[in-house]
Amino acid sequence: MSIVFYVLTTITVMGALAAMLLKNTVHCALALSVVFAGLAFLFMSLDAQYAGWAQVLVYIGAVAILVVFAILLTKGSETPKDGVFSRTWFVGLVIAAGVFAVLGWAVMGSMKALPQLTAVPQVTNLDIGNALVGRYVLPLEIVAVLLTAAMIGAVIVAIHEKEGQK
Amino acid sequence: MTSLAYYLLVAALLFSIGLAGALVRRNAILVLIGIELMLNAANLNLIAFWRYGPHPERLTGMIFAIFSIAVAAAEAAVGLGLVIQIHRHAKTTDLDAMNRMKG
Amino acid sequence: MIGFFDQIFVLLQHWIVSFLPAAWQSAAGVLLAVVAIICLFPALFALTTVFERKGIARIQNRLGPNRVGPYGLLQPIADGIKSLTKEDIVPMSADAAVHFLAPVVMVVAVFMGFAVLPMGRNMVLVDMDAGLLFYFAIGASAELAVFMAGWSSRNKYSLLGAMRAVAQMISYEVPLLLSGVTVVMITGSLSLTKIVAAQNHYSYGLPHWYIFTPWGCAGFLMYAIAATAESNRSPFDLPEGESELVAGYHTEYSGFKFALFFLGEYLAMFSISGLGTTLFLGGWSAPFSFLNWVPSWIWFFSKLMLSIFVFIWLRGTLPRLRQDQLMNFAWKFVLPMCLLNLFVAAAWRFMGDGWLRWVVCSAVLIAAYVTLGWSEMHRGKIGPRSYRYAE
Amino acid sequence: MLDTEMVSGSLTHCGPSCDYLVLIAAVPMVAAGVIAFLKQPRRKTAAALSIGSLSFSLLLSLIAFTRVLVDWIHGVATHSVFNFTWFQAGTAHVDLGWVLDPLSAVMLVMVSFVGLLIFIYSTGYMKDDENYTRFFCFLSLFAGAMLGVVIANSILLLFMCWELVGLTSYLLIGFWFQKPAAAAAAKKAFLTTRIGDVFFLLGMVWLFSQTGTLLFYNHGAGSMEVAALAGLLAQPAAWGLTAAGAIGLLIFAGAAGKSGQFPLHVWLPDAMEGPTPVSALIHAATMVAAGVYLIARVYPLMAAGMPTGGTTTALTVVTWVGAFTAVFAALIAVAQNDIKRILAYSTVSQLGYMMAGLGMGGVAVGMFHLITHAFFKALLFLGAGSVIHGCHGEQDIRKMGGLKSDMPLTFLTYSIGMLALCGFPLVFSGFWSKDGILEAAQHWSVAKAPFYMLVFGALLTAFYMTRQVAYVFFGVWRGGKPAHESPKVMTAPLGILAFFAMALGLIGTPAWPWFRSFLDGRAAAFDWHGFMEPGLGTLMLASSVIVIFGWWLSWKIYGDRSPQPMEPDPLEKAAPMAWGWLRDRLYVDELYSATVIAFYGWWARVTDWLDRRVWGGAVAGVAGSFALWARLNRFLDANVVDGGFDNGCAGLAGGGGLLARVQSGRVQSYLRIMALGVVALVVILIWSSRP
Repeated sequence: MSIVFYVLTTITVMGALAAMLLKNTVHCALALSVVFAGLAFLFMSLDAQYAGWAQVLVYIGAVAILVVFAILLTKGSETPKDGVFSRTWFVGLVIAAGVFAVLGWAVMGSMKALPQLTAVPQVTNLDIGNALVGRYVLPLEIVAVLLTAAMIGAVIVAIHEKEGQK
Repeated sequence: MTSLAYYLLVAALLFSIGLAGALVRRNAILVLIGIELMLNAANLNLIAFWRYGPHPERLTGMIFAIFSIAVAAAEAAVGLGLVIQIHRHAKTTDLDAMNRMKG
Repeated sequence: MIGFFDQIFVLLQHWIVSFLPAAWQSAAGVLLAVVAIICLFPALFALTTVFERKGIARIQNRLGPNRVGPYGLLQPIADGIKSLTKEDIVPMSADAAVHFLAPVVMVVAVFMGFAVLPMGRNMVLVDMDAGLLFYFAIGASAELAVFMAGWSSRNKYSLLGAMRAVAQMISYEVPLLLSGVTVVMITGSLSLTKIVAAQNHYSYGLPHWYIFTPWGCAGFLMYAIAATAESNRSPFDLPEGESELVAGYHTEYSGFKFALFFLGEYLAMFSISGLGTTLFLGGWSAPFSFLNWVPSWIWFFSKLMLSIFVFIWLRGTLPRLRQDQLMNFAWKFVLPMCLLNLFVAAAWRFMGDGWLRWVVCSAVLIAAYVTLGWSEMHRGKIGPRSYRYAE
Repeated sequence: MLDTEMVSGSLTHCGPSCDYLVLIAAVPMVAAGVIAFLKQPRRKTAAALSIGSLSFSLLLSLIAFTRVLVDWIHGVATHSVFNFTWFQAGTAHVDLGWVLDPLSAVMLVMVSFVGLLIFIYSTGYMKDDENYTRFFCFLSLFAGAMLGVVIANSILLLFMCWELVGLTSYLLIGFWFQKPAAAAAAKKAFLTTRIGDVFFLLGMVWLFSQTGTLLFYNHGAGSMEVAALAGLLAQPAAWGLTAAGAIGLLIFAGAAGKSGQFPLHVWLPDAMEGPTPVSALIHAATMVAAGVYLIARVYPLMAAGMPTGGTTTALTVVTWVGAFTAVFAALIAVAQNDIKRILAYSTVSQLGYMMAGLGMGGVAVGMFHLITHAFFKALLFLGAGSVIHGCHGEQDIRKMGGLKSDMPLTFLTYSIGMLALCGFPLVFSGFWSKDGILEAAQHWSVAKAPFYMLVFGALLTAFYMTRQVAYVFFGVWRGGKPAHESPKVMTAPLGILAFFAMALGLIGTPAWPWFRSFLDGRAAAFDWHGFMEPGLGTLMLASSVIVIFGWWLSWKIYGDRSPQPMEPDPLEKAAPMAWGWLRDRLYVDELYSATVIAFYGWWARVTDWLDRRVWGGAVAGVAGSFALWARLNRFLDANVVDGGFDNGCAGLAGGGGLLARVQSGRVQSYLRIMALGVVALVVILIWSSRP
């Protein structure tokens, strides 16, 4: 077990817990970006540099900022009056625990069958580039279309406010 | 080296934490954050299986993760756009209040 | 001999590291390099502060700091001591943790940017395969720091400043990336050393720097604009606009944290111009073939100081842009040009050598430049304010 | 001997075409049409029109008769036929036509001559009746129809005129419709003849279907010609009868109805309700004769397949019916007190004679008696009419008496008529024609009974006629107002008729059988040997003795004594029970009312019951079932369909409600459910795939 793995997992898990449990939403958002960073480094520990940095660029660079913007725009920053958790929080917790138990059971059950460590895959960005444009060119195009659509969609959803508020 | 099981466990833990958050928190944005967490846990799984999988050179896991990151970003954008719209309209992000879609 | 001077630092590093046991050597080598960078660039920061204040003064037909040391050269030391001794006031309502973390994240993010820049022939801290991606990823996280600063100080002005800064940085991050992408398209690799290597050869004595290609020139121009915006400098320095928003997102900071922010800002400027030189100005390669004997790192730092001079020059001459003008300019002029540049670069690459591609590419770019520019100016986009007030 | 071979063998179409024949029938009918439109007071024009039209027909008939006579003299039996297609329906075509042959020529002359006399007589008789024009309209219509029957060559045309005759008899009998008795009598006449006509129609249709043609004579293709007859003979019908026999009998039933033979005679006596000229014309001379003429016309059909000297079943039936009717009617006539009823029953009896003559002696014998009977019966009826006219409408003989001095002319002509009717030897026509029949009966191969029945009938005829004359003309006037002689216009026809009643007998004497040979188309030669026929002499002697004996018996009983008006009849005193039976017409009417009417009543009730109960019940049942079905439907609809549907919807809505609660609108609850789903799935997946 490498120290790095442990450190990273603890950081990520603590960040996740913080993101979920903190009272102040902005703190949650920041905890979230910590989780993103932790995950990025986990990716790199799995020798997926490209994915890691892409994760950093996309999540920390864009999504975190977006979340924060959303929080500010919806006055989420003030702490809500009546409790942070929904009324039936216990049920949610139980269900989440159930899901974790099941997943854990599945993983532990198949521990032996899982493949062991293999050699570090010699993967360069050139291969990734070729793969993206070669074998996975269709998903690439589709993601491109999806992103454009999402952008336009988000704009349309948000833009209504401009006319309304003249 | 850490074996695949541990990564899977971490991913499961992250996933359930995200789920718990989504289920428990009252604020819509935090539910979205929970969902982001679940998505990332899934990405971790993908990369883990890719790394420990039989054919890492085929890059399927990694590229799948990359696409998933892209899509997640788009999803976050639209989700937050909606939440902002709801807030602007209903002046609240409290999920319990948002039950206009009741059957 | 020339090689010795060129590689002086590399040899120095090896020499020092050789004293350590083998197992530690690589780590020690890296550590050494890190220490070197951490010492070098703050020194440069100090230098440039004085250099900037004297420059602006001269532009504004005044002297600038000349009290401390000969011709005011020791002014940075005075500032340093001042910032250290000043009391570090943290507003009561501020969010202590985030307030404290903001400058730390800022500086750390910026410093990490230097790891990838090739300052000289094989003088790069980390020769990462996806160097450019690393750099942009780290650059992106800087915005988060700005936001943390602005929000944590619980001050309307700082929050407004932070939001403006973040909006601006996000808007200009896209053109920055796209211009970088054009270079990647032509060289075919993300690693900066390969990019510099691709530019490091000469024909008829003239270097093959990307800036001397039509798409390169346009790319560098867009990059320069995006760079100044990214680092909140000169025409785009609205967030710190002293005249309106007091000091933008770092108004509530005082003492050493303020100095840290200041340091972070300048370091950002250094790294962004360093990247600019590596991408478009041929990094550490000499301007002319016969000047090759000069050590590579000297070219790198001279180009760096040249860019800094341009920044200071811009700051002194150009008026500040309004927020909506700034945003329109980004999304309606810079971004389209960068996208077009992508196509031009693609065309450049696949048209093969010869005068034809020069003519075509430059024609396309000039035509685009004129039309976009004309429609912008003509429709008065940059005319009177049309934005709404923030809620 | 009877000559049986058929004249029709050589149907020659020589002689003039007989298309003018239709005028004989058409002119009176047209006159009737015109009179119908005249106003009531236009009495003179009506009388003139009808008498004129009939005299025109008489003239044409005479022309036709002379033409036939001339041909006959040349030894040619004329049989000119004029046929045409009335209308075409697809392939079937309905033909009409008229024929001129000795039979129809004789009948034409007889009908038109007697009719004319009766028309002239009735102008006097009906003088003070306000419906004078209407009377003459009906009379002309009747004459036209009767002539139509005579000339008809197509059985359909014959049937149509036959029906028209029935109609006019109804109209004339019921002329004084204000009298309920007259209306009832008219209805009774119409109905009973109608029954006969039904059989006639059946026969006609059967004949038409078998022979394929309606025409009697059609250049070889007619139904009465050899080809068709052979076809009919081949057809076996029921009870051993051949088709020809069966059709013949059916047609005889029609004739029996019209001529008042035994079963269907009940209407004739009641028909006396009509004015006397009507009774004379219809119930003496023409209409009743139509039945006999019909049988004569279809004689070839009935006699088809008759072995020489033998007879067919059809003819035997006719004979027996005729003989029985003769005796039966004569017996009833003896006990009647109404002057016209006595004559009516005598007519029925004489018709029985004619039918028997036809059945046994063939066409000539029957037709000769028909012609002679027409004249003296018309004479008797008109005489009775003038007596009634004289006695101011009194008809009961017991209230008359001693009229020979008051009405000498009527007495004279009436007694001539009575003598002709009884068959006073040698001088009077009745003797020769009745003698012919008796001769035929004598030689009849089947049985002797009809001969004796006819002889007894002759005796009875003599008896009741003398009784009637004694009551009416001898003795003392028992009535109210003294009688007066009828005017010239009434007595003149009586005189003419009287002359013919005597003269006609000569054309049929055995010595000079002109009439028979005329009908058969053979030359007639006068020779005295005719009397030398074996048995003829004894027969003539026997019949004259019978007649004289009848006279003597009746004169002895009734003589010149004039019994009290309502005094019971001497015979009644002798055999009151028998007398009662005869007076009440042997209860035939009562029999009928007891049987047929009763049956009919019962049948009506049955059908009513059937209709109301069964059919009505069925309809009610159906309606009920529909009502039931409707109620069931409503029940089903209300409970099953609606109920089921509503409950179903309610259940659905309830279920929906239940599910709706799941759709709580809270995003997190959805997420919760999804998570549960994932858990469940994974558990199942793992649990199911464990080794």
